[in-house]
Amino acid sequence: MLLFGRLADQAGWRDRVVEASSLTALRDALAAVDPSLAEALSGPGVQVAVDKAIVRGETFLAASAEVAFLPPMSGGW
Amino acid sequence: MLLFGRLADQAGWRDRVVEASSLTALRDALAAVDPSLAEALSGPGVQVAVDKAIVRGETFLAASAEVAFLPPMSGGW
Amino acid sequence: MVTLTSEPFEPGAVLTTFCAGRNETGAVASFTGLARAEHGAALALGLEAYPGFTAAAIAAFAEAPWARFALQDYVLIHRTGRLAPGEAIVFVAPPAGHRRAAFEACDFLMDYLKSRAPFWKKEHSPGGGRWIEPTAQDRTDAQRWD
Amino acid sequence: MVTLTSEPFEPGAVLTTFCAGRNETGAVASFTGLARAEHGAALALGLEAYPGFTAAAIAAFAEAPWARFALQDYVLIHRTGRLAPGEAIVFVAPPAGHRRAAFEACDFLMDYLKSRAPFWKKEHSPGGGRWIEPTAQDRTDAQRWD
Repeated sequence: MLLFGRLADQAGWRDRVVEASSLTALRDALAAVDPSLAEALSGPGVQVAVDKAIVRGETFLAASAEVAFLPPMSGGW
Repeated sequence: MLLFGRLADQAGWRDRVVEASSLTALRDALAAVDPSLAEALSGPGVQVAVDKAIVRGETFLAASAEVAFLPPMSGGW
Repeated sequence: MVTLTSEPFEPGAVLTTFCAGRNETGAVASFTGLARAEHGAALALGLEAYPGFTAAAIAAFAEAPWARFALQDYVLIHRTGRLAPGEAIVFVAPPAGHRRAAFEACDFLMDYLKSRAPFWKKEHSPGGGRWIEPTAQDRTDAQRWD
Repeated sequence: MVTLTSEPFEPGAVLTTFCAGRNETGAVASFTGLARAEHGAALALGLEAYPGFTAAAIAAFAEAPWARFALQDYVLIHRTGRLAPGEAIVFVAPPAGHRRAAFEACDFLMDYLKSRAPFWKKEHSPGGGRWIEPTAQDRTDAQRWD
């Protein structure tokens, strides 16, 4: 899974392999080790992409799925 | 005196020395040798510049004055 | 054509390449965004993109001006990584048969890039780093086009 | 800074020079006008200027956007003489702290250059040469700003 922007700063990492068969299971696994991060990942405006496509709500995850947590996008320049 | 754009094409020249002490005298001198050019110089939208400043109406001309007849400006590009 | 690059780039060189051989274009509007020093308040700008996601999202968005403004094509280059003041952040050039369309297309793309494109932006000042989120003005500008 | 040149020039090189060292500018809008081939109908474009008069008139006009759009400065280069299709006719770049101002200033200057600047323009086609005078649309565009 991938973290961007302030979420990565908060976690202290940006890229990690986590075993989970669904988004809910992934969030639960994170909450067990870093509850405040898990809370931030559910915060307002945070979107989730699975294999580079935005998903809303629950979804099952394939073994090699890439899950990214995206804080509100700032735009570029 | 200088001619630009279609006025120069019509006259067949762009730059000529003419003896005249006023704009009226200059127009009269031109009319004597090329009446259709003199008419075009008085046509709609044609402006006159003396020493690179637009003038309206009659004006006296110093010996070294540069008189330019400017057809309607097309803008550039 | 959307390109993200983590290396500095030269907008003038991009414009030269883009204009070469254009016998029927007539007008190329362009916009260059440069990182600002803010008179010492900004040491650097950090721009994070999601590889494989950010460029695709921008390209998908830029399809709209193509239809809306009858663009022939466009070039769009955006920096990522850490930028020093004065470095180019973005260069956008949409050509158009007529200039008003070129300006509007450029403005349209810049509003999107400024406020909604998937980047995460961090301002590095003498007091530390701060992640930026879109301002109300940015959202208003983008909504002009909806 | 207004420059007339009878030699071909490269807009990208002008942009590069103009952007160099700009740590507080933020935004540079630009507009490049290129001669069009009109699919064979245009062999060349002739642009006549009045030396000492044309550049001064453009510079005097360009003072207005400075006040109106809070421009820092600008570059404006315009070709004269005989241009082949694809060659640059004009390059204008007004920088501005904010992009909307930069676009509007660019648009403002282009309307003037297109319709009212003291040039005389001749289109050379396979059928001969023809002097161009401003169109009604050109005058309407320029009047938007009055």
